[in-house]
Amino acid sequence: MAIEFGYTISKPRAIDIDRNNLRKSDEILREMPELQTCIGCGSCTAVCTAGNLTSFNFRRVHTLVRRGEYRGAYEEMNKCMLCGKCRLVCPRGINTRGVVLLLKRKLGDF
Amino acid sequence: MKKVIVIGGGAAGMQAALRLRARGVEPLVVERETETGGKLRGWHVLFPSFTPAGELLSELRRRVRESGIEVLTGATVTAIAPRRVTLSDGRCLACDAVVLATGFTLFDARIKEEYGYGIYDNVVTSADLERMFAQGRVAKADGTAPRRIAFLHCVGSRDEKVCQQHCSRVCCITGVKQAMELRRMFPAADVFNFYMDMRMFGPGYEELYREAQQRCNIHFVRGRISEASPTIDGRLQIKAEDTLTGRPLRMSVDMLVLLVGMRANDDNAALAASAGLARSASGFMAPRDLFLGRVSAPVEGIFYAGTVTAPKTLGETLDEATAAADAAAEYLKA
Amino acid sequence: MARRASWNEYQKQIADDRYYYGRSCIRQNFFPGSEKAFIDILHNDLGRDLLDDPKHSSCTGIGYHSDIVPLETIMTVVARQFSLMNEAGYENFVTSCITSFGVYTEVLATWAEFPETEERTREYLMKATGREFRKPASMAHTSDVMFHFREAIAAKARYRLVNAQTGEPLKVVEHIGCHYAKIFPKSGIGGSEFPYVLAGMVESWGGECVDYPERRHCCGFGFRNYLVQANRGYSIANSHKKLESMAPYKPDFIVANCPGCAMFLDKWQYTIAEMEGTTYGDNGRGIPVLTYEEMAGLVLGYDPWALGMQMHQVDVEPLLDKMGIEYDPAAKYLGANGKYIGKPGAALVNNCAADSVYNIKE
Amino acid sequence: MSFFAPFCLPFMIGAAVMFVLLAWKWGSWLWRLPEADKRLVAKGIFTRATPEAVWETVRESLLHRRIFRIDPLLGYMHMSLAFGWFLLISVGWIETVAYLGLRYVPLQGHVFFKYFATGLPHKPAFDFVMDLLLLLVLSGVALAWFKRLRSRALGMRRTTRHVAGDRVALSALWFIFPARLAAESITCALYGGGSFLTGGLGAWLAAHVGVMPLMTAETVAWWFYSSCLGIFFVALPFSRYMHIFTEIPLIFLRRYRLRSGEKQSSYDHFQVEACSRCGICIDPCQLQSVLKIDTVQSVYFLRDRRYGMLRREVADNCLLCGRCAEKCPVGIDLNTLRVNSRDALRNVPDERRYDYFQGLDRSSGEGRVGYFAGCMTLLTPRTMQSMERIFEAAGERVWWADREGGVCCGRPLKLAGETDSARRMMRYNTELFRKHGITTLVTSCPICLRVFREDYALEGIEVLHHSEYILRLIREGRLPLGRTTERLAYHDPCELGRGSGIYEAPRAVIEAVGELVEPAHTREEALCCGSSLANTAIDDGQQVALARNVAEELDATGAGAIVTACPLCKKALGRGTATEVRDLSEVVAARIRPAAGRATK
Repeated sequence: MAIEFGYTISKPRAIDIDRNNLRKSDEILREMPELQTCIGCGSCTAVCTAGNLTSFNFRRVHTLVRRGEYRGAYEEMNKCMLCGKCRLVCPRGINTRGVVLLLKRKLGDF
Repeated sequence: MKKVIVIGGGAAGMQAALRLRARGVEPLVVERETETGGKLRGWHVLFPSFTPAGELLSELRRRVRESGIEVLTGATVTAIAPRRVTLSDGRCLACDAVVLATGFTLFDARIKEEYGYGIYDNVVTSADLERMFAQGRVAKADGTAPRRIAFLHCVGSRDEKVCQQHCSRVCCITGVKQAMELRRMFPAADVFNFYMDMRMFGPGYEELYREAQQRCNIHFVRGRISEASPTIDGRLQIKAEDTLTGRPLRMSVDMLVLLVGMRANDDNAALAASAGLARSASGFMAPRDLFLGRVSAPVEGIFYAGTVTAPKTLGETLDEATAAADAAAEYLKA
Repeated sequence: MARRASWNEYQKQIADDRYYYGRSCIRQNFFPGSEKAFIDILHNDLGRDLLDDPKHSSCTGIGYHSDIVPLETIMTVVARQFSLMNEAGYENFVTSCITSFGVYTEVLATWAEFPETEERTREYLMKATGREFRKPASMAHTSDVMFHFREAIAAKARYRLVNAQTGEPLKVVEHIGCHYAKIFPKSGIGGSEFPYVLAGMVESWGGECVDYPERRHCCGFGFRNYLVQANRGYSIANSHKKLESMAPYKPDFIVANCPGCAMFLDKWQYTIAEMEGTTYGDNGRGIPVLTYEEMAGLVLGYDPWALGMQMHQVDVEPLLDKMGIEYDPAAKYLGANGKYIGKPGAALVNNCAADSVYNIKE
Repeated sequence: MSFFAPFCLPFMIGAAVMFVLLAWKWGSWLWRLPEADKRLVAKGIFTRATPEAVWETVRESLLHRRIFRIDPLLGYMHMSLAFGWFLLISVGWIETVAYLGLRYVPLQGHVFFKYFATGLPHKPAFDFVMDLLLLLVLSGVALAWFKRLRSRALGMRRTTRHVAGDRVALSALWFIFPARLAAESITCALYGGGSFLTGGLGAWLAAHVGVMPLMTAETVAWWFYSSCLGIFFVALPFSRYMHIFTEIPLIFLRRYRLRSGEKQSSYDHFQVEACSRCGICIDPCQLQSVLKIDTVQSVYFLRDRRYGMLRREVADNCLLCGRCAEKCPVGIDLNTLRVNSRDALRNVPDERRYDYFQGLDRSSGEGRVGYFAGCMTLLTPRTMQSMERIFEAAGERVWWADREGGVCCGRPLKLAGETDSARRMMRYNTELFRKHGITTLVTSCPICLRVFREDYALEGIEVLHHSEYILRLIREGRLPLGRTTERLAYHDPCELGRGSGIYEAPRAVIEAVGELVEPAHTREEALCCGSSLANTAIDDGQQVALARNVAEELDATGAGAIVTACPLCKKALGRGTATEVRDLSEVVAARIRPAAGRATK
């Protein structure tokens, strides 16, 4: 019987690449290698129609996914309205709408 | 014929001597080592074109040899003056002008002991890696192939903690180049580059960076590694912040490559003192003017070529050597 | 070994004799035999002069690091300790607590960098107590002193840090308090990255240090992180991370040189076991945690119960057995006067069956 | 007369299999039609729609009028095969009647009448007509063979790469008529009869070949002819030739106003299987002509969908520009089928999505006229600014729906196949429009326009593209403009032109302010800018390549500026040319005569 101490061991916030399963992230990068060219400028997030209304941050979510942090990413990606403004501003020419659909497909288990 | 002593027989020194000879001046190259070439001897291929460094080195050496330029090797300079150079063995060489092309010193990665260079196996510097490439054999200390490799940019650059405020310019692109070479050598390996900024200022650099990302699938993580520690299976655990996600990040790697920066030579101080020259805050020689006198020392008759004044790429170094030689020749004409 | 070369770059002067001793506020509660053992070892085994001054007070470091005591106050308190030391005719200050050591080092460094703060402190001290002070000739932590005499202790050792059965060196996790050298790397032996103060003792006495990934990580004490219950999950997470990281190396014991670290690495093992059922040592037990004085005491043949080791959360008997130390199991809970001092309930961390665990609320 | 010989068997079996399969397919498709569609059929069947459908069937299924429009030779090829064969069958039928009177003759009796009729007296007129029709069909076959070698001569740069099943059916079809020629000629050689073709060939054979070899050859030839027919009939329901029969019900159902929608339905089968894989859709596809992608065109999409092997990469890789649908001889609604395929592949009904829409209203201003800029227009602020000036000059009070950011119109999601999510946006925006009580909704984005018109329930609100709205202002004299001689090249946005049928309004507006010039491909044939939201598969470089290609044509007009009426086209074209690209509203706003503008206030 576990004792109640009034607190629990905090879960680490660190991204642990060793523990994360990178299989999906590898698959995603294989299908969309250009996603690796993101330089984190944040243009996509700055123009984002959904980001204007919510805390949705496309750049952060896909960066986390590339590091194998999938939790919550699908739900976040579902905030995207696919309007395509991000694709028009990406200085690296990343097919961001394709990325959204790819992430939703890979992470939504459908 | 007027005589100019070129101190340093690396890329800058050789190029300056060649230009002086072309301008009808008699150069004498004084080299501390037993052969010419300087740092160029230690590189495998050159960014961003992957040109073998040996090609450039042998071409420069061939030109120097064919021009009949006199090279004094194994000679360390202790003091300079516009018309006199003093060697450590006490000899004084007379001349009409001096071109200082003594280059730089590689940052000693052991000073950043948290990265474990010299302490753990499989922590190597970018210079070590060039040597391994040149020998054609890159492997972990136990001889096996690395499966995950991390590069750390800015080791000994832009770091107040080791009194190196300046940017060494070449490490970013070197990191990209070496990451690509490793990825080609070990296609199954994951390569991570930890950077503070990616400074892709040169022609073809950004293109190479992009290729490294897209074609080679090299992971670029913005964040500086804080420390490396050994794991039970002989790997290294590294920690950093993935600043673009705002989360700490850790992982174990088989090999950690430290991209060591350029440091001012320790003897710059003595040379500067001997001739009354000024040094910049970073310890490199300060040129007469940052715009109109980039290759001239504040003292008439002393000229600078290459990385003695600041970190530079090889291309920039060679251009500057030409400019320094021209300036020296003009000075002698006057 | 070549790779250890860098450890030698950080050396410091440690006085050889005549120490003025500053006690820790909390150690007597958790490791009550340790400070006594230090005094005994210095007096009896090494024949050194050490003054345990009853007038010495708390350095107020806990208050300082919890944002309760201001900088001016703590400087004045520190100045008073120095004044007491001057008064007693000593000039080598040694302190038992890592927090205190950090405070003294920080105050001295501040005075060196900003002399006006020293001047102000002198005024405050004069106003408050009418005292004056001289700065100590040397400032050391007691683990520095123990390190200093490690070979002398090794020469007198009755036991060594080896497995009595197999003759193999014991695997030791050494943990250095953050404030020992992380604030001023030059203030500690071996610096902050590869501190050598405990490792040197372990090696001299026959043991072997474990170099595990989270070696430098904080135990989680962190003052406010522990003192505020809402933050305790964060505090324990730090110890948890260290224990997870060291466990694969199967260490025989942990040794620490900081009051808080020894306490947390010991007590959190109990908490983690009760929360999650996880233990990290042999046979489902916890990993024994020693102070360096206890370690030295054991090596010199002191009775474990005289060293206060019955007060540990994780039972030390398996370690004593491993080292081949003779002890009286029946005397564990008998005090110095032979009277029964009471006994803690059974705990998972000491491999007691789950159903025998008492409910702490009852 | 028994009308049976052993060689008839392959034909009889083949025909039986084909008719059973056809009946089963049509039956199940019709049976599974949604109730609403069935009601439409019931309503339409006794109206003008039916005779119109019959006429269209003749026009398109037999005469192939639409293919004639693409290329006369190609049209003749298809017509000679379809109409020729149809006449062979029907005249053959009449021939049988003429010979035998009105009596029951089994199917093979009609088809192999020449074989069975050897004992009857000849009717040379019929022999002549039948030979003439056979020659007509044979000329079509010859052209088809020739097209395999040189498709360009028949107006097609590229032809379809066929699957194995189609090749079998195709080979069988090509051999049917030469085999018939051979069989009938040999019979003529042995028994006389025939006209200039079979009779002539028969006479030549009789003169050169002995009777015994001819007897053997006759058996072989009729067997071969029957087998070709049998194989073709068995292969037909499984191959591209299913279109022969499917196009007929499709024409009827279309006349009864059945349409494909964003969800797949049974009606789609008629559209999908009506595709003849002629490959006419390949040439207009810019993915093919510019990017050399040749696996995703409508012909391949429909083929893959029909055989259940549609991959996401094929479904997604389409600009939905509609250039192929413009050309499709069967008139298949290619874009809608593509969208509902994407829906089948991707749509996830998740009611919790987009919950954040609740209580968002960042609109501003008041007025009966609402202006919806759309997401993309927020990246072309000149358009917004110009619209503001136009509204001001016309003295219009405007409600700005999304100047500070709003919810997307939903079309991008719909085009990607997430149709249920798109509906949530549509509901949200509809409520927003209703709440502010507008009577006119103006948008400068054709993507939004199309979804407003097609998918939103906006009864009582007139939806106008800004080109239409501006034209109305001009015609009503509310927008005094100064005309210049500046030459302006107009680019038709896909969603505005082919998508919404708006070609004239923007042109009229341009002519009001400058001189309109047109690129080589214009109106229905206009090229897509390449940045279509419908395509999530091509990369940035490919988008630029498409944009350059389009811009080249626009630049070739020598116009001073390129004008378009879509923010996305504007952004895309700007990447392909150095010429200035302006939105329609910009060229208008720049020509407003200021004094007059103020006067209306």
